[in-house]
Amino acid sequence: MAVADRFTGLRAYTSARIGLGRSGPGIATADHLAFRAAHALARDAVNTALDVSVMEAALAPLGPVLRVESRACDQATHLTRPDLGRRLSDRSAALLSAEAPGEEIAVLVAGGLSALATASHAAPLLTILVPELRRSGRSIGPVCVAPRGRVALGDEVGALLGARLVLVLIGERPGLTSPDSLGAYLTAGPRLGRTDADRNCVSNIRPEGMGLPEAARRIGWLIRQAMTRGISGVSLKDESDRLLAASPAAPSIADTGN
Amino acid sequence: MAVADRFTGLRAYTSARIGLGRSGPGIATADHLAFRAAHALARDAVNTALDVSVMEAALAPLGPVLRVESRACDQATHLTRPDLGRRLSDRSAALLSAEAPGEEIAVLVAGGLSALATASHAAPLLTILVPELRRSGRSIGPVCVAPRGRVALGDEVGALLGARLVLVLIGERPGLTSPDSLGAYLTAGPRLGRTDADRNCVSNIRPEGMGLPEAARRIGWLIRQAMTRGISGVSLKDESDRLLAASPAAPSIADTGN
Amino acid sequence: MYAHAVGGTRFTFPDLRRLMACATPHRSGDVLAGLAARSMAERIAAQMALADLPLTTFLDEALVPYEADEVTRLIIDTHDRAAFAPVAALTVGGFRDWLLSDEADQAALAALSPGLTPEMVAAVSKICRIQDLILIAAKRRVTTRFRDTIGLPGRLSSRLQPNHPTDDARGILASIVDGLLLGCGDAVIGINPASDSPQRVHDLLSMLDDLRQRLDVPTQSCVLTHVTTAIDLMAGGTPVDLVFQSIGGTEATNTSFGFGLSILREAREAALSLKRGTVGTDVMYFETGQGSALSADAHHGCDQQTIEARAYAVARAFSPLLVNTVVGFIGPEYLYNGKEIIRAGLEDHFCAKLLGVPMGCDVCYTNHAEADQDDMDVLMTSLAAAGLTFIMGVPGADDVMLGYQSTSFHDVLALRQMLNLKPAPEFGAWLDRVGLTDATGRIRPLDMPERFQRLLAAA
Amino acid sequence: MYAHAVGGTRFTFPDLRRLMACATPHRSGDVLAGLAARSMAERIAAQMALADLPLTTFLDEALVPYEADEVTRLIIDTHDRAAFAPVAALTVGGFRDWLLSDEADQAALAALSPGLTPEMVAAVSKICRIQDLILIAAKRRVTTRFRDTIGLPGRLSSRLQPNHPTDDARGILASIVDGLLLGCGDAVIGINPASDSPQRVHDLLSMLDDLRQRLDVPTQSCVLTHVTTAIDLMAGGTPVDLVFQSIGGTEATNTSFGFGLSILREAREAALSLKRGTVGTDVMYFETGQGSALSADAHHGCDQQTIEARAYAVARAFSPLLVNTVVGFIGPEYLYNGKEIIRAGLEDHFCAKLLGVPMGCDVCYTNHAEADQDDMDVLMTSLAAAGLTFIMGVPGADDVMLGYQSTSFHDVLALRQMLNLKPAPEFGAWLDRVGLTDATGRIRPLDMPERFQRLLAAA
Ligand code: B12
Ligand code: B12
Repeated sequence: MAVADRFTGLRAYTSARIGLGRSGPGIATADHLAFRAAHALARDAVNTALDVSVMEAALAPLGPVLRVESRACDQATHLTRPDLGRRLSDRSAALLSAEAPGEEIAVLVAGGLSALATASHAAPLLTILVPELRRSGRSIGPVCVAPRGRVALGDEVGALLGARLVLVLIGERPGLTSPDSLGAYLTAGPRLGRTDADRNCVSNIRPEGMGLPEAARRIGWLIRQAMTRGISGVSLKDESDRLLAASPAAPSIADTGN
Repeated sequence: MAVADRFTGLRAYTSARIGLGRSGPGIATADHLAFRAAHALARDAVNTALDVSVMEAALAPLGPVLRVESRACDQATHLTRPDLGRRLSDRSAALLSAEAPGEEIAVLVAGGLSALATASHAAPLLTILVPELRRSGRSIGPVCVAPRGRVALGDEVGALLGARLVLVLIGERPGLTSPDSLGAYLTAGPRLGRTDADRNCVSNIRPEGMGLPEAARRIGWLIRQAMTRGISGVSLKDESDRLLAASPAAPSIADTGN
Repeated sequence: MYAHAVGGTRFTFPDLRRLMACATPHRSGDVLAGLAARSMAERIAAQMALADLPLTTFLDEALVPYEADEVTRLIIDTHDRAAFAPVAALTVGGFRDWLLSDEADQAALAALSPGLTPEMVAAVSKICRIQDLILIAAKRRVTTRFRDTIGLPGRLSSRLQPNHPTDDARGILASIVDGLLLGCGDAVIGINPASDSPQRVHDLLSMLDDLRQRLDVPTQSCVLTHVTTAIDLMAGGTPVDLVFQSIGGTEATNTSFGFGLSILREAREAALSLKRGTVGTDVMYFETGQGSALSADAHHGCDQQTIEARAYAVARAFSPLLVNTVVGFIGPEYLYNGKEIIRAGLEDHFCAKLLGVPMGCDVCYTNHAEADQDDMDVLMTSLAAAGLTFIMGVPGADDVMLGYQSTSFHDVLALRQMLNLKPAPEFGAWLDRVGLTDATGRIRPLDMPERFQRLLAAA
Repeated sequence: MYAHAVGGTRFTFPDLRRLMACATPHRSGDVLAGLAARSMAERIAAQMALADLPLTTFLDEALVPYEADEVTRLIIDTHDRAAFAPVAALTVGGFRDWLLSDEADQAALAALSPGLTPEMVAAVSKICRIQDLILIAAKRRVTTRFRDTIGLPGRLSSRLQPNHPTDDARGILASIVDGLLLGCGDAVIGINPASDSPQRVHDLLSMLDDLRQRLDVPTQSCVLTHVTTAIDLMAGGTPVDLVFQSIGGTEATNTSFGFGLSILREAREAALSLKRGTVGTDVMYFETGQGSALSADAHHGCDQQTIEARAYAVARAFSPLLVNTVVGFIGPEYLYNGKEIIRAGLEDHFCAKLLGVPMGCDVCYTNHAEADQDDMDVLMTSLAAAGLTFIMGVPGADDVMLGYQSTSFHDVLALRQMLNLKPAPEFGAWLDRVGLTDATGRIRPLDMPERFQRLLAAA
């Protein structure tokens, strides 16, 4: 326990399970059961669905919202059939085809693997990001909302809307300690058949992770670069840090002697 | 392989998987895959249901046949809910209550865990046993047939029919090499609440196990003893062997020297 | 009443029985009994409440009433308060921590055993993960003796199980020789007789005794007939090494099996009086397995694992040479699939060892369960890492009489190679002597030694 | 066309790809791909047909076309016929027998590796039971070196994985110190960066290098950024010990990951030129995992395990220090539950070792899979018995950035205690030197050694 106590101060810097109680090689009972409880709750969370009406209301101030559906008709199918989660239902495809194309940027908000993440952070994030992009002269289409969808669903959405770039905001799979983490994926020239090498990702977006303002800043930077240079993916590196006054320095580690 | 070959002759005496090919500590591929194949087939067999009409026809020559049902309404329920397999459905209980009581011996034929065993051996066995019991002056009620039932279902059947003893013929759980093994359980004074300590069992009845004639002889002996002494179960030992001219002797093992 | 909150929901448990049941990892038997937790959160809440419970609770509150059950009386009346002292102040959770600690070594655990009740060890097992069940059990060796020494560190013994659907002596002999050639049989050569005829059982026992003497193999034999049959046979002079009985954790279960504690006592006395052991006097062999009490409606509203642990209290009262849990034997109504069988096998072994019982395991499944050899491989590997006393050796793992899949002679060899384990020392010496082992102590006969050839030729 | 009968039914398989897929034990990814056997009988028929196939079939018939795929070209073009000779005449079934035999010892297996293709080892793994996967893999040690020696017999190393959702340096440092105090980190201290910003990656690498030097700990560090980012950083003078990349078993998978073999070659040259290793020059670290090819629709109609084995052929071409399969990482669409994850982890380890790859395993699962810590405990125990090279050490097994459960620092201690395993020798000596081990070599600090106290105080 003496050792564990040393970590008390450091717990401020990370939510990781450091300095756990130990007995022999084992994790002490209290921490062991806390882990099991977190797992029980996370298992329940996975099966929660996204409330689309609430999302629509939250997104309404930003402009028109379109409800779309992937081909995964329920949560169980969504979890085990990523192929279906990557394609629009026929009805949704028809709906988007009917939209007048023309806006540069398409946006898809999807439940992914954590409806909680999407419900909590997608609208606040877009509320920072969209006006800023508009200010910098970019046109943004209707925000599409899919209760169940995978990252690649954005390719079809962007293509049907005739956009030059698609931004997907999606719930990352929930961890024990990070149940509500949002991922942002952006793909220039969206169309069926794009691979993950063609996208950029900004991950771990949530208050205890990457804060929403910083996420908006990074996504904004990546979008502007992608639009300007006409590329996204591995060849586009996130160098938004360089714009900051000072990059976060390595921690000063006092000489520990020998 | 040299060692395995020594067993070739002995295979005549047992269906056990002796003298398997070996490599290092492992069972050689051919025998290993043969085992897997047997398991695949056994898994399919477990889910086969008893064809009651065929049973009825086969049993008809012995006298009236009654179709009964346990409370386990399908095979999956039967496998996981032994409690339901031990009780008659309301309809069947009513049917049996309506039967005129009076015969000394009740007989229940049930699928148990191997419908194949019941379908193959129950009727032939009864065809030897029933006439013989009748010859020795015992009266036998209608043969009840239950597609899904556990051993203890006989207690309720026997009680409702007012019998002094119930004989249950039931499919034993199928082994890889013994898919069709029949078990015979007999209980004196059948009534709800009897335990297995109150029964006797004759097991492994099938041509490659205990042959039908011998099984009939043993069951007959046990039934006569049980009826005479008014007991069954642990206090009634199967001493039918003593009646045989000679009991099977221990094998002569030649001196193996040192 | 007990209660604990998880994720903002408060769960309550009316009594200790229910708390124990809800704290048990999911298994079909407890669902069948209507006792299982209804959600993962409820299960963890029960585990948390259980972890906070003082161990002494189990001395004050009987799960199965003292008046109604001779097993409870046995447990309470033989409880050793002095031995219990080192952990008397702990909660169930604190007990887990202590068990994991370096303080809890072989000596401390052995001294503690008489102070533990089955309910205490069942409780702590429920809050253990499989890793704990392995690590802790591995620290507790239980050593027993009859004609060889079972349970020493670094050893893994095996029961040779040569069953035959008609008890045919030649068929059984063939299986025995096959097993001996593969280094199996040091725990016992034990036949389940297809028939319960005393004459048959006598013939088989005579045959086994004859064979053992001819081969001069330091092991013991057993025909797993009902204890009452064994008593009769011993009275008649049949050579009985070990007395067998299936046992359960409540008086009512044992009644349904046709015996009571006094019959076990009688049987043990009779077997001891034969003085057949050479290196020791442990003369009993018991089998157990989760589910039998519920099957006999004799579980008193307790979960099946707690009742199973109580069976070990029955066992230890009779200084058995061997006890084994036939873990997946009955079927999916009590342990549904490989996952449930694996967990149950490791719990059983853990509980038995803590109580001081020489635990082996029939690592097995039936064809109506959702399990396969892969599940058995991980279970037997985990058990061997946990210091399992013995496993079964059945020809090709397929028991042609009992209708289920167990472990093969080859599995025994595999575990010995995998974790560098040896058979019982006396038996190992015999294997060397008769030429069945190579320079590194492995079973590697290129050809069958002559004495076995002659044995088979004559059969 | 291939065919085999089981239980009177004849099953046919149109081509080798399909035969391999149907012979694979059940897993959700193959069902998703529409490639799985439709019944147990069909699966066994495929296994029987596969067992009869000569190993040379895999040299004559490419599962993924040579023309279309640089991974196939790598496999075929680097195949060593001379090394293959000892098994060239065998069928897949005969190969399994040979692998189990005493003849197949470390020396024979090491000599054979360059003669094996991933398809051959995938095929034989499909007809192996878990026991075989353990026994055979345990005979094949692959040893590699950078600043310490990884993979020696009797050793189990660990990657210290101190991830943080914002890459906060102090938070990461806290996790690293926690891990070092628990004896972890001898395989690598490896951070998955939350952000892909080159600046961030540079800062993290500098911090790691600084820490390593201050503590004088003989291990290597890595930030698991994309290989192209690592190349840029090395050019700019960032201290890169190991170059990381996720790899797959087809060119199309790797394209979807944004690299090709030539980029790996370039990265390796760059890392070698830094000459940072002290005891060796193995500079690459790869991760793999069943499902990624299918996820990228890059599987060419092959089952996921065969494609996974092909990723090891990619790995071995670059003499990696470390490779690990992140076995349950993606989710239930590829490996549904604990049973599937356990089997896959052991297959992956087996295949990699036979091919000569220093295989570790991220024993893990996500919250959408049907799995729990008990499943991980049996998998890690089985893998350790199989001679696994390294596992992950994540604080409390909960990765707060990647959102999944892996193994904890304590799990590493548990395995070492359970099977008497030690860390890499150089790292073990360091643990002794800095006072983290007790007389028996176990990690047992009663208090935190002073240098670590100062380190934490300053952070
Ligand atoms: C499963 C089983 C058990 C389980 C039963 C629990 C359960 N819920 O299933 C357990 C492990 C508890 C068990 C215990 C014993 N069993 Co048992 N068991 C079997 C087995 C392998 C399968 C039975 C089966 O498939 N039944 C069919 C299904 C459909 O019926 P069920 O209603 O689900 O099952 C009931 C019966 O099987 C019954 N039962 C089980 N064993 C026995 C034994 C006797 C003597 C009786 C009367 C009833 C009985 O218990 C079950 C629940 O009521 C058979 C072997 C075989 N090939 O059949 C041996 C077998 C029936 N058992 C046998 C024996 C000897 C015993 C024991 C007496 C051993 C001992 N010395 O203690 C004990 C106690 C039995 C008792 N009096 O209660 C012998 C009977 C020999 C004989 N001809 O008399 C058999 C043939 C195996 C053998 N050769 O050793 N057994
Ligand atoms: C699962 C996962 C993977 C899986 C994806 C396979 C699959 N079918 O899911 C595998 C193991 C293959 C993988 C690989 C890589 N990943 Co990844 N991955 C994740 C993880 C843990 C969860 C993603 C998730 O929940 N998605 C949500 C669901 C609903 O979407 P989905 O459609 O089912 O999943 C798709 C995306 O996740 C995408 N994807 C996965 N990783 C990456 C990485 C990048 C850069 C992109 C563009 C897309 C992408 O692949 C999936 C299939 O299309 C995240 C961490 C996190 N907290 O999110 C890291 C994460 C996204 N991955 C990351 C990285 C760096 C990689 C690699 C580039 C590592 C490498 N050096 O090779 C590779 C290659 C990625 C690529 N270009 O294809 C980083 C991204 C950092 C950043 N900000 O750019 C993350 C944040 C983790 C990290 N910090 O290391 N990954």
